[in-house]
Amino acid sequence: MKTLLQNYKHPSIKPVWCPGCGDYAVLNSVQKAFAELELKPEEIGVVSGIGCSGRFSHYFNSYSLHGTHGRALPIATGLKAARPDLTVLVAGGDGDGMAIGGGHIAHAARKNIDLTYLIMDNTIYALTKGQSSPTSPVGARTKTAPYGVFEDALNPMAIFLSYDVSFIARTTSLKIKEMEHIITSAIRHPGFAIIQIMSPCVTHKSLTYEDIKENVPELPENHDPTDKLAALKYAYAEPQYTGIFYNIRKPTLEERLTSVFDHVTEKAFNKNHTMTTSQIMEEYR
Amino acid sequence: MKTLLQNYKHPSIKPVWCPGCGDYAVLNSVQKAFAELELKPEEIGVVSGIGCSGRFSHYFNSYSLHGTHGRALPIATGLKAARPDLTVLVAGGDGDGMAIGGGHIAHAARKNIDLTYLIMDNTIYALTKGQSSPTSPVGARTKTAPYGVFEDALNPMAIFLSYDVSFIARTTSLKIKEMEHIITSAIRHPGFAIIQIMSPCVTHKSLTYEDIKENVPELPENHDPTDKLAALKYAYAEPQYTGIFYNIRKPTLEERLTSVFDHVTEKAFNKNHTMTTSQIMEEYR
Amino acid sequence: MAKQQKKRIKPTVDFTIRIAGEGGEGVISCGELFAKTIARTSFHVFTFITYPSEMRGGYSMIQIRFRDVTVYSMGSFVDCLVVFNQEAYDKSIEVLKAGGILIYDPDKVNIDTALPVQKFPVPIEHISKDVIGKTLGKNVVALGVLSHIYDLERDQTKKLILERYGSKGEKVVEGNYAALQAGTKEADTAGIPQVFSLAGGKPANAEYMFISGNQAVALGAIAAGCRFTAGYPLTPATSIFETLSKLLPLVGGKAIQMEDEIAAISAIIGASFGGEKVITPTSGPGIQLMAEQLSLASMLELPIVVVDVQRGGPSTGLPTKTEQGDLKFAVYGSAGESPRIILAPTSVEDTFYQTIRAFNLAEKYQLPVILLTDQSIGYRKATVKMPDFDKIFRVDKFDRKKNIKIPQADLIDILQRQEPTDKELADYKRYRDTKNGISPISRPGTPGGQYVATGLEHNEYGRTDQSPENHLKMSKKRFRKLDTVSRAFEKNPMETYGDPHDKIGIIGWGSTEGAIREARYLAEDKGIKVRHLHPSTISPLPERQISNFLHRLDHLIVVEENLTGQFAHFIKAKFGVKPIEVHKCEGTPFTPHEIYNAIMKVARIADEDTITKL
Amino acid sequence: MAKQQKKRIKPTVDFTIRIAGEGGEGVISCGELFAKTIARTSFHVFTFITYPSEMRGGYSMIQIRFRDVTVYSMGSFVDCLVVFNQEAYDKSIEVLKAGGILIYDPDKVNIDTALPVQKFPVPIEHISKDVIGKTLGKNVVALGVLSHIYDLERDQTKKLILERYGSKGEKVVEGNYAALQAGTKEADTAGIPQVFSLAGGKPANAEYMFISGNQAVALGAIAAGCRFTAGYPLTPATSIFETLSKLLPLVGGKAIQMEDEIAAISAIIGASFGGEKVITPTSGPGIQLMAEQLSLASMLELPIVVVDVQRGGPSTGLPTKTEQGDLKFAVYGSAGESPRIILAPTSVEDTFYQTIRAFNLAEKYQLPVILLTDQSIGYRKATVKMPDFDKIFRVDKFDRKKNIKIPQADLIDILQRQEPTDKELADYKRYRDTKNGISPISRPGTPGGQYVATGLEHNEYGRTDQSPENHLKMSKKRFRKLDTVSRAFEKNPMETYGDPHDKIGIIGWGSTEGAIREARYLAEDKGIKVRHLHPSTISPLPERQISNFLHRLDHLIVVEENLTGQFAHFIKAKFGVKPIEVHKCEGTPFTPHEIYNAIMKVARIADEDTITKL
Ligand SMILES: Cc1ncc(C[n+]2csc(CCOP(=O)(O)OP(=O)(O)O)c2C)c(N)n1
Ligand SMILES: Cc1ncc(C[n+]2csc(CCOP(=O)(O)OP(=O)(O)O)c2C)c(N)n1
Ligand code: SF4
Ligand code: SF4
Ligand SMILES: [Mg+2]
Ligand SMILES: [Mg+2]
Repeated sequence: MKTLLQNYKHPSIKPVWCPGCGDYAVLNSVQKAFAELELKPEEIGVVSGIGCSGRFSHYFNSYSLHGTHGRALPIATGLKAARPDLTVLVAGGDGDGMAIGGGHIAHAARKNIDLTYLIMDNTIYALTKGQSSPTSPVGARTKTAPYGVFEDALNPMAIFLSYDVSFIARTTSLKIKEMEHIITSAIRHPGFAIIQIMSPCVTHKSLTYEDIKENVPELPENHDPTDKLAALKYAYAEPQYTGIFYNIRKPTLEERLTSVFDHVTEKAFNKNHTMTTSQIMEEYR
Repeated sequence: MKTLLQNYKHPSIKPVWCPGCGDYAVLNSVQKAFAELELKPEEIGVVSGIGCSGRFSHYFNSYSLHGTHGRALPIATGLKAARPDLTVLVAGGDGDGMAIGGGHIAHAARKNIDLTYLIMDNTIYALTKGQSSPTSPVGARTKTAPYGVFEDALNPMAIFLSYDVSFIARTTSLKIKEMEHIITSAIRHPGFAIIQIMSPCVTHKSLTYEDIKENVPELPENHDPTDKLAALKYAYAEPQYTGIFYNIRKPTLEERLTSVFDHVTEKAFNKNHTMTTSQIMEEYR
Repeated sequence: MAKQQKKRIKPTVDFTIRIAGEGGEGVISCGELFAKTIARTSFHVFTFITYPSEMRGGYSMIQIRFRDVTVYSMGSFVDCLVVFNQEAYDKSIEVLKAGGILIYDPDKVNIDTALPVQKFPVPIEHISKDVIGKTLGKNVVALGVLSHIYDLERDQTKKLILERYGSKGEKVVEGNYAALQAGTKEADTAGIPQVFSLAGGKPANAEYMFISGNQAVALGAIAAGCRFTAGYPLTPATSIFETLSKLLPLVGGKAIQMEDEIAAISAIIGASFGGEKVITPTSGPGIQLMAEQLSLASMLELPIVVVDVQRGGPSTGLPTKTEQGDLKFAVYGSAGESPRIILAPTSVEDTFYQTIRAFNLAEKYQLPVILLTDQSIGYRKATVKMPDFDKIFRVDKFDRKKNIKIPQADLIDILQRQEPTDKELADYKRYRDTKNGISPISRPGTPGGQYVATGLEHNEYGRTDQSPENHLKMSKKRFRKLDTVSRAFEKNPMETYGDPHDKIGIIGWGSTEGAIREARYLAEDKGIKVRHLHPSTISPLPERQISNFLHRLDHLIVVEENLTGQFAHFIKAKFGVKPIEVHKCEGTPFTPHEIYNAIMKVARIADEDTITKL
Repeated sequence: MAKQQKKRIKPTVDFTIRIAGEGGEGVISCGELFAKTIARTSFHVFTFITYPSEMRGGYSMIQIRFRDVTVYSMGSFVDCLVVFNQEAYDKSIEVLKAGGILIYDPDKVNIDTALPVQKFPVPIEHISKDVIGKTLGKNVVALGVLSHIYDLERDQTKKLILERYGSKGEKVVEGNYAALQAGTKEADTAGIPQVFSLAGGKPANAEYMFISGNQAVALGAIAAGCRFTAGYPLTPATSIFETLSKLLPLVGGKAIQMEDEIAAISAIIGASFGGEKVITPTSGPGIQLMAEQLSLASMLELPIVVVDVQRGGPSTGLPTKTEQGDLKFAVYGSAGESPRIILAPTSVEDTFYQTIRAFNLAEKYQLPVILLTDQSIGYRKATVKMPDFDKIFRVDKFDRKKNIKIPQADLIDILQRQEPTDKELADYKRYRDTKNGISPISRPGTPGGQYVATGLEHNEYGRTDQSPENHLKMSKKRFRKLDTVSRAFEKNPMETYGDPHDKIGIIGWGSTEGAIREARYLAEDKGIKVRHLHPSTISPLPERQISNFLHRLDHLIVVEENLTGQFAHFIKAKFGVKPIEVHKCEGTPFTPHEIYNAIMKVARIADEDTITKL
């Protein structure tokens, strides 16, 4: 396994995260999941946004794209839609994913595109050195909320459920085993999978290891991940649970497009064949 | 009432909507709600997006802003935050609000800014003449889905609930009485209120009057609008219910800012007074 | 295509017809059926459409021109005017030629009886009501009238009616047939003259198609090998994405509607990274939202094609009207400095080829190519020579062809992006600092080709490196591609018309080509000779084209449809000349006569020699 | 402020110190404490900071310069260099003057022993470990060494340490005191010379504050009456929004963090519609997302101020480095044609006043004003004369003052937007087509002032009207404001330095002013006289300023920190001149010597007269 893992690590680029950053554990778990799934490195696409967590894509021996703030998801959507043969992983932070990029999630969910999206949630804008994020707790002092955050924090699990994302999970940087299991399952899952990872920032300390050490129980064994209302109850429960909240099978984008395509080719005069450019032009004569 | 109503109508601009468009009923209801609440026209701000429904703001004798596609909500947020003395109404379509503008709703909800936001949902992009919208039903033929919409439609009620918008309702262009009641309540509601109005487009016919004539029951009398899980159940129920799904009281943006402000002025050396510019400069000497 | 047609062939047949009314009255579909019927003959057709941005009401019109030779513009004046209401009459009457035919609905329109035109009241609404019991057949009644005047092939028109209304049921089709016939009969009864006979002539030349500029983009994309688009509706570009949504699945491609323009361009960036040829069509409001991602694509050196069908601005502006207002934005519309190429098609036919060229350039130079069309060319429909796809030349190793020519109907190069060799993969530098700035790009799935494409400044391997030396080196590398482009374009044929000795020169870009050409012919007929340069590459600035053109010129006119003279500004900055700038900022395209008048004014001044030489 | 200081006062004291190490080692805070201590004396201080965009590691440095007169730039060479590690040594050693002092950690750095400098090994990490048991006090040890060399007022430094670390508890403060003392003691023991004594001199002039360019924007906004900001964090602009978030509530204003830059500019548009003075600070990546709303604000004629603290581009680029790469985007960064004003502050002090001016211009002309600063000026800290707020002149009826002057410390005009009179409200035309293009704007709440502000083309009442005539008329109206601006600026004093007879001229814009000024002084010392124009208004182009400046000039040099020469392009387009363009595209600001070298090269060529005259 050790040597196998090396396959997925960038041969020379080492993470620039602070020592102790929660994101190291995430990186490690993803690489282990790739190994577990025996993926070919050249058939992996990693797309990330901007933020400390946004540096994710640099550390793989894969085809990686480190784009702009908040746009990892639509970029990955294009990549996966054009190249369904690749395994595509998306990574970013709470700000990247839920503030500037928040508008994209619902639409990836509508397509149920077969992506795995990791949100490393440290409840702060870390790269820019400590401003409020949409998951910062009310009252917290941040650089942009010197008198305390006055907005309510978002509830990511509830939101993803309302979008009907087909695989939804939460874990923490301390639950290494659970994280590996969840990431592996998410990559295996046919369709859009989203994982909120509570990943402490040791420098800006909005979310600390203390916060995720206790009081973050696993979902009970008997939780039925196909039961949305049950999942919603856990989404609203205190303390915060970890585990797979929701997991259903519905057609992926590729399956949806194929069914459209079948329909089209049946209609097209060349049954079961695509048309040539010349044939298309003929239609406009 | 009749003459009073005139106060709120633009003295000369008449709607350019197609005869029979569902949006007429909405316009009428809003003007009635204004009259009911005896608002001063010059103390009303109406902000709208782009779309047929986006023309809304033109038809009032108010301070109106007809902005860009998808940005009515953040524009209104600035207006209301700067001028809490005004009553601010936001209006737009399903595409404007849930596609390009979809990312803004969660954040208006986090601030619980005291706005009333009307989404006129005709499940189609009408102004641009019939393309798929995020609420178009799967399989429907549209100009951009000539072989059928292959994405799942969004569930607006569930989504708004997951954002914890503090007042959430649904109605239709045929339920005039209910609509007036809901809009009036929404304007009265201190905090962010959002109303999905099923408003048929007679030209592009994705949502028709047929669709909203039957099979759209009111929420049962005993529905408790402070019970989020109950509201969620109705959000997922078939047929689609109308009425006030959710209605809770939490601090508005203005209240939140005031409490921050109180905190600040206590700390500032001029207790209960704001500082002068010179005093601020002194701090940087 | 137009550019090659250097010799002027004078038309023997040249008619212009305008149908005007209110949005929702069906004037556009009336005109389209008329135009389409003509398109099935051997005549060349050209249409121009304008309609209000409102959902209903407002001034709506279609202008149709047909000739026995290529039609270059909508024309300045019309031979026949059909008006449905007073506003349409008021706004259009001035363009009706003296002696021309005026058809109007007497129940709706008060006319100036003193006008020196042939006036024929036809109660089209009334007739429609009589015949089919509703007023909404009045546009087909009007079509019947036109059918009489220009003696249309009835069966052809009926076939087109069937195509258009067939899905609405037999009754509707029959009603329309009746309305058509009633119109023709009324025209006959009223003694309206039969001006020309389009019926019974030679059938349409099989080599031609009748398409709009927007359709030309979609077809060009498919011909160029594009199999992926992501888009978001935006007037007047929407029909490109709609056409691609219909056609791409038929050729095994994919079209995906996104939640906004940012997502659309992001998706094509992702797909291009995946190795696909990609496009997203939009207009001013939308391309503004793409600024950040245009910069990203340029930094990642990924090929993308963005179409901006310009409309009246700024802001929401005039959504259904035309303008050439986005040029500066196309060139400079990102923060920092990121190279891109801007092409501006000059006609519907040219749009097809420039689209292909846009893909070739994007793939070869690995950067965003912006195709700058506008509402007038996008909505314009014209008869266009069909390309012969058997002669398409797929250039896989593009180095064989050093320069990317203006494609022609009989020779279309289709380029593919350059991939690294096995030797290069051994120590793969994605952003190798080559002499021409182009570095081979690996396709995901290729072992050994893995790399990170990052928007941060990076070194040749793609690793982030923000040192002063590296930033300078890589900035130069990226911009070197534009130098290479410029050098390659040196070899392209001159895009000039007229005699190189003419002392008055006129430069235009984009959709004004036809109007300028006709203005030149008009001037020529008055003995004033004018040279015309109409470069299809707008940025990088076609220096050789322009400097050759400026050579021995006394007076330079630069024509564009905007307020501030955007292209003129580029020319001034580069060549230090002071052109006479002719701007139009009214939402409507230049007519040949407007440009002709400008030429004549300059010619008079030139005569008096009161203007300083360039 | 700088502009008025025409007479050159030569400094008698002028020291430059650089501290360099790795991100996370505290070099910046070491330098800041050093600089702040000096700021409490009568000397003028100036700092320049650069650090990596990574979360940790990478080259990080601060350069501090102090003089007995105003400091204009970070200087070209340093008198004293403190390096924490090898990379810092390698990247910095070349700027240490011959005979200068080198302080290095011998456990970390291998030096070239042959260098003609005074070399002092100080094991700062080791000392820190010894004294406080951790290595992270090493920056304060270094501060102790500097404290010895420049004989800092110890109590002052300790006070500043208490301010900075007080919240971390007494133990930390005590540890830092100990580290400070240990550093000083070690310096003494090691025989490091005491070069200058800052202690015991005159105390800080009460009229001065020590602020960064970003703080100057925040303070300027507050002084101008801005009480609303909406923002989104973005390096290197973040501290503006952070400062406003802290200060605005103190003066009764509001600061709201939005979900992205589109929302931020949208919110300030809404607030401006509500009648507030508004600002949003951002940088390249963010302002790109604002393109559509900039166009909207211009179309709605709403006053907004947008600050672009430029960073290295394109795309994510070099987030913590400087560049003047966004000029073209600022001017042309929207589709269609929408007027706006661009101001570029030249120093920290000027930033304060240009910010005030930005508000005045926005409110008066009802359009977006973009304040174009950059990382180097935003992060730069300098001693700045305090404005006297008793002399602020509130101009409510702004027509009394026709031109908006460059504000000065002793006379600040604060303008308010013009509201309609009762007479005007009787038939209120929000967009009245006035002679100067400015139409009174009603504040929500005013009875009779209701109107719709629409991004669609509209008539004087604000009603949508897309007719050709109206579009032309209203486009002209909007752009007429820029003419009015230009005319008003004619009366502003010339922003030139040097003798009008000098034959070599140099034009720069923005943050390069100080470096150019010093380069000019250096050249002067060698007998080469140079004129310098540094306009603070970049667009509309200050035509009178430039044409006056070009008058009788033989050689023009245009200096800017970008690859393509953006401002030079404007000048070329307008004046047909061919300047010598000096570009730097490395993420770091020009040093005076780099510009001096360019001047000398030109002077040599001028001497040989081999260059064609302008
Ligand atoms: C358009 C744009 N706006 C703002 C930024 C600045 N920025 C970079 S990262 C970031 C937020 C980072 O927070 P998060 O996504 O939570 O990631 P983290 O650093 O906490 O892992 C911001 C605002 C940017 N790069 N681009
Ligand atoms: C940035 C931008 N993108 C696209 C458009 C084009 N556009 C105008 S309205 C609209 C959608 C309208 O749909 P909806 O919001 O549902 O409103 P409706 O017309 O159905 O009432 C679109 C895509 C635009 N104006 N601006
Ligand atoms: S700043 Fe925080 S999130 Fe960023 S690398 Fe350091 S610990 Fe991790
Ligand atoms: S097109 Fe549809 S939504 Fe638009 S005005 Fe007409 S009926 Fe209403
Ligand atoms: Mg974060
Ligand atoms: Mg709709």
